[in-house]
Amino acid sequence: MSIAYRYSKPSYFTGKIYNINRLSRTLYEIDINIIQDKLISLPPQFVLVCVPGYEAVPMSIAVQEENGGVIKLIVKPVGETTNKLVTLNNEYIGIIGPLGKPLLPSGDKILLLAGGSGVAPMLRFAQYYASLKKDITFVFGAWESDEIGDVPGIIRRYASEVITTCTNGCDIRGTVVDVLKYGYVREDEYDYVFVAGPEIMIRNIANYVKNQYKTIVIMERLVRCGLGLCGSCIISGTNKLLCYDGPGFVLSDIVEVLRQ
Amino acid sequence: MSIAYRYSKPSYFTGKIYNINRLSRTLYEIDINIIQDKLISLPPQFVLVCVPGYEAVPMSIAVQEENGGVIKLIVKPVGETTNKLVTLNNEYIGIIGPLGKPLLPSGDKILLLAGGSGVAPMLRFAQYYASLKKDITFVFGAWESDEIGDVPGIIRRYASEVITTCTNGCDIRGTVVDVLKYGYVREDEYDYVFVAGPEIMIRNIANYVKNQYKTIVIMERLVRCGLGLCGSCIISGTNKLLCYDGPGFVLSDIVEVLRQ
Amino acid sequence: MDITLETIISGKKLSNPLMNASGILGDAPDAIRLLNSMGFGCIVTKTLTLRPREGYRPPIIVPLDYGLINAVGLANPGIRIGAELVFAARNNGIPIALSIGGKTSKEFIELATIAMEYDPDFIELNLSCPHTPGYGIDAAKTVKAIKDIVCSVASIASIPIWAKLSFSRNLVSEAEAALSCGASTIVLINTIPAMVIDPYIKTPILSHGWGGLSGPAIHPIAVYSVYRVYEELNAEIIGVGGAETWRDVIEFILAGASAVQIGTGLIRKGHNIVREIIHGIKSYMREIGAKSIHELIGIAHKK
Amino acid sequence: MDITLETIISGKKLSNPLMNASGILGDAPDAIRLLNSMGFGCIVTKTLTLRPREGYRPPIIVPLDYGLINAVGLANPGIRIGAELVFAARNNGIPIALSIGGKTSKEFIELATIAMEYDPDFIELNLSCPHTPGYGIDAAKTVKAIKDIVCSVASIASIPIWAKLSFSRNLVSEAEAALSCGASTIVLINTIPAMVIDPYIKTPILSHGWGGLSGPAIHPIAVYSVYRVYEELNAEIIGVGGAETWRDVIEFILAGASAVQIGTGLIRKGHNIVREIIHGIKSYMREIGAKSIHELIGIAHKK
Ligand SMILES: Cc1cc2nc3c(=O)[nH]c(=O)nc-3n(C[C@H](O)[C@H](O)[C@H](O)COP(=O)(O)OP(=O)(O)OC[C@H]3O[C@@H](n4cnc5c(N)ncnc54)[C@H](O)[C@@H]3O)c2cc1C
Ligand SMILES: Cc1cc2nc3c(=O)[nH]c(=O)nc-3n(C[C@H](O)[C@H](O)[C@H](O)COP(=O)(O)OP(=O)(O)OC[C@H]3O[C@@H](n4cnc5c(N)ncnc54)[C@H](O)[C@@H]3O)c2cc1C
Ligand SMILES: Cc1cc2nc3c(=O)[nH]c(=O)nc-3n(C[C@H](O)[C@H](O)[C@H](O)COP(=O)(O)O)c2cc1C
Ligand SMILES: Cc1cc2nc3c(=O)[nH]c(=O)nc-3n(C[C@H](O)[C@H](O)[C@H](O)COP(=O)(O)O)c2cc1C
Ligand code: FES
Ligand code: FES
Repeated sequence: MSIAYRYSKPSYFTGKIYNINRLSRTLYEIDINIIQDKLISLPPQFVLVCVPGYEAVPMSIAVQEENGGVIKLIVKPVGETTNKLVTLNNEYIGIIGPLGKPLLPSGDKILLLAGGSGVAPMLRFAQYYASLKKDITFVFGAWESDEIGDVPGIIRRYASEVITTCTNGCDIRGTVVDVLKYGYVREDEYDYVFVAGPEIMIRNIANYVKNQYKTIVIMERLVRCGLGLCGSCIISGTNKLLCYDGPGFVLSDIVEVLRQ
Repeated sequence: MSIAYRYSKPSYFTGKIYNINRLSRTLYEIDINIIQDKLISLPPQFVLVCVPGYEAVPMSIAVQEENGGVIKLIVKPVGETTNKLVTLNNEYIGIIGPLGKPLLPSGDKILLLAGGSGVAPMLRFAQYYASLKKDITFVFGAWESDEIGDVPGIIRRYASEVITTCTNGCDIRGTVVDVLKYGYVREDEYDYVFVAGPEIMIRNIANYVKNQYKTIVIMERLVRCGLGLCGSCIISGTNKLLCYDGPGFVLSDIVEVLRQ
Repeated sequence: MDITLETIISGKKLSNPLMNASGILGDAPDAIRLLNSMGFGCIVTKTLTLRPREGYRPPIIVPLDYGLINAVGLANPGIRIGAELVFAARNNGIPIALSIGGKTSKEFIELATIAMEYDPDFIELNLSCPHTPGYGIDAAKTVKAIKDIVCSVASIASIPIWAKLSFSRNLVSEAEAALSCGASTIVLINTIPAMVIDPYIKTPILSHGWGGLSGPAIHPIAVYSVYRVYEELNAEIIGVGGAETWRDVIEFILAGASAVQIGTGLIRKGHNIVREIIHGIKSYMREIGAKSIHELIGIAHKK
Repeated sequence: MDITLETIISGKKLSNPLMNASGILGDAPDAIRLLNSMGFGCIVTKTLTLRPREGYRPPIIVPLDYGLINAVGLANPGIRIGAELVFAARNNGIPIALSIGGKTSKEFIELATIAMEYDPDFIELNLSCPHTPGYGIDAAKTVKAIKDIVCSVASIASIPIWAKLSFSRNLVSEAEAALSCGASTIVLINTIPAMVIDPYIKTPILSHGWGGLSGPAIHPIAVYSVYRVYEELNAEIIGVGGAETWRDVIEFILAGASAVQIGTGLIRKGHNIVREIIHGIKSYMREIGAKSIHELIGIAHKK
């Protein structure tokens, strides 16, 4: 096996952004050098990105290169901190991670379903399973086609099949759920299905999929400490902490929460 | 190679003495279990043995077993603490180590010269070189034959040839130096000569041996901190600390001190 | 007779001497249930203040090799959540200490009055948080201020009061003041002020600048603190600071602690830490032939 | 212009900002030569007392994963060795600070008077050793005591005086007192009281019981201390505590230190540590485009 099941313990790193590239109307790729160190993670682990003068925001590690010496983020600017982050080319940032737990079931056929910035953790799964020579289908959806942009180019580095969805001008007209619903891909042909995106999309898929034990969903909650101490990210109704037990969960374990 | 060149960093361990055996009139062997841990050392590293209610005294590790889970000391009681130590069967003691630096030149034929409690570090060299299948000659000397006792039995586990010296009743009548002086063994047939014992014996040998670059001597000084901080063990006339640079030294590096 | 891990704090029996440290997960009923599932003998809430507090903006924590530095800023939902927290603990059959933090003795009285309505088993007074202006060490800087707060609260309290202090040069006098006012138990120690600076960004990493150091780094300082206060005052003590193995816990107990709280260890070792430590303590007690925690408390002191 | 590591302490230029911490090897001429061979920009002697002291019986040090605890007990050959130590430093062309420790301001005056005969470059006042009854924090427990000692020594001193303090809740007032008396420089911090207990032997490991914690464990506390004193008093500061990499040293400098002392790092990283740190600082300065230490001092503070 080419990737050892190994990751760093959470630490603080200095990162230097050396490339920012606007992939689509809403998404940016950000490439970061971990200065004089390695940040070794496994999907779907994430980091807290400390933007000097702003906040620390949770971000999935979208791609890991040079054994953790370089990481790529895919960022959708939504507020103050993320809007600042995408302007910081050639600047230093703080990085706390890796956070969360690896969740890596073994299977030969993998289906990845991503909406919006949910593409980030799905990309990391794609990279991981591709390194194991697994067969990967990657569905990436958004509302408008200009939100898709150049993202599929990056996905194709890892996934054998890439399907885009949006209201108009994509491979499929509709949503990510529609891809399942109308049989463009068949859930039961895959060993595992992974889902990341807006919670509403996750809920829709949760309501739709048949095998909750073979579906992994990536959740988001308000992350403050990222280390399981402050309780801010608790998935209410469970005794699970997103930053400690997640951010990936087997659907069967949290389906009640998603159905509320 | 069967032994990796690896040793623990200095730490505090609890040890439990599970065997004390009087080997001769002056020497005891003490076997110690390192509780729930490993103390991995290489010759001629030593430890500070903390005898509860008494002092911490430096002792060579004479034998290392079970990858550092067990160590053997050879102790010559001389004062309050060492006299107490040899009575502590089945008791707990504190152990700080390993201290000092490994000094392990490679050679195929090794000559070990030990006087009195100097047998302890020499035994560890014997164990080490035996594990590498080297050819070892071990000379062990004392004043009286009752100081020799059962020690040769232990030495024989590692050394192919064992020679004892004393005033009467040993393989050779005389001192350890006499073994060289009268040609019982010939220094130049060996790749390395190691020496440990009373400083007067070391001085005599230092004055006698021809190749100071191939002679390793084990020194003793007053060790207080054992970590190179307090300066108590400095070899005056040099800028070397016994506990940091030693306790083994290549003779050429400190011959001036021994000649003073 | 079999080995028992029971211990007594303020006259109350706990099934084992481990509790979480205040500020670690104890501010929502879900979190209380999570803590209970870990096997603690008692639960301590997050320090609650009169009004809800947002706390500082992230980053609020820096993980280090030997601990962490936090400046959470006493973020909490306010004292009123106490009702639900105590209820959740009761439902799970586990004793609970409500931690409260005020800026003045008046605020502490108000908080304690409300807290008592919820009927927790103990009240812990946070006299030692190092990074939140007005609270903790700011409110309880001097022996006099400590006396003022603890005496005020004790005068109205019908349940045992714990005084949580941090390391300081006047520790013994501070603990003495708290005990003389009627605190049943001294909790030692809180975090110690600390800072990390990023050499490239050239500013402190935490949004607040400095925070409090916890974890293994402060453990020997905490053991010293427990040892000194036990030696000088023979007080009932709860040890806290860097406990993450059974050895650390036993050190506290031998130094004089009757119970031990765990904070940072939960993160560094994971949520199974309580079970692992209990297992370790049991084998240790078997090995040395001890039957109860009670016979170990304080025995590292010269007799 | 090339990068320079020169720094200025008490008006004197040092070739680099690194010095050994007092108590590490500086009590014999051989040891001074050894320290000089490591590449320091200045040497600090062991704290010298009026009469020679034996110190405590071993064990005097417990190594931990993240530092060490020592209770050496101010073992030293007495102030009279100062003559040889200064002579050895002069011979090697390296500046030297004589560290002195007394029990009273009278002893400190006597020590300083003798020290000045030997003409060292600086005198460091040990106001902070935590484990030797009568000395260090015992002699300088309060702001008043610090004032008394520093003002007395300063009144007779013709060379710059450094006041070495430890972490305390009153650190800023303590530093202010020392500066107001005429100390040129504040040295921060000394070790922090700490203890380790062996669970099987059931007693403290150190012969003295407790000792002082040093090394990485206290580094963030030391950075905090330097930052606070610089922020509040804009003092000239020497940082000490757990410095073992160039990052640690730069943190001190960004926090406000003009120089940095290294103690425990010498053991944990070995005698090559000074050269490694200097190498690291140089690459760092090249990377961020800095030319001198001077332009880095204190810049972590919000402007
Ligand atoms: C584990 C995890 C991984 C993530 N990975 C990525 C990623 O790879 N790429 C990416 O672009 N984003 C990711 N996010 C979301 C990202 O953290 C937020 O967009 C960011 O924190 C917003 O910060 P801001 O200060 O710019 O916006 P704010 O000013 O904080 O908020 C702007 C808007 O976004 C909403 N918002 C803020 N945080 C969240 C959140 N955690 N969940 C849902 N809505 C939120 C706010 O309610 C508000 O409407 C992730 C979140 C989590 C919890
Ligand atoms: C690196 C090192 C390794 C050692 N290895 C061993 C060993 O394997 N086996 C062993 O039996 N001994 C060994 N020794 C010597 C041992 O440490 C001393 O015998 C012991 O410290 C004496 O302690 P005590 O309290 O019993 O006697 P003390 O009461 O301290 O002294 C009794 C007598 O021994 C002398 N003495 C004490 N310490 C030393 C010393 N370090 N060097 C020379 N003379 C000393 C004293 O001057 C006095 O005459 C070693 C010493 C060193 C420095
Ligand atoms: C994230 C975090 C939050 C904390 N919040 C509080 C708090 O609200 N009240 C309090 O008294 N102590 C608080 N503390 C201090 C801990 O209760 C404990 O005293 C300290 O962390 C040392 O224990 P540890 O090393 O086991 O973590 C907090 C500590 C951490 C790490
Ligand atoms: C073995 C040892 C001896 C010390 N002796 C002294 C001393 O004599 N005078 C003093 O002011 N500080 C003394 N200290 C404290 C150091 O100078 C320094 O302040 C402290 O160790 C923190 O720095 P470090 O983490 O780099 O070791 C000693 C420290 C150690 C470890
Ligand atoms: S963010 Fe603090 S517990 Fe998860
Ligand atoms: S014994 Fe302290 S320096 Fe060697």
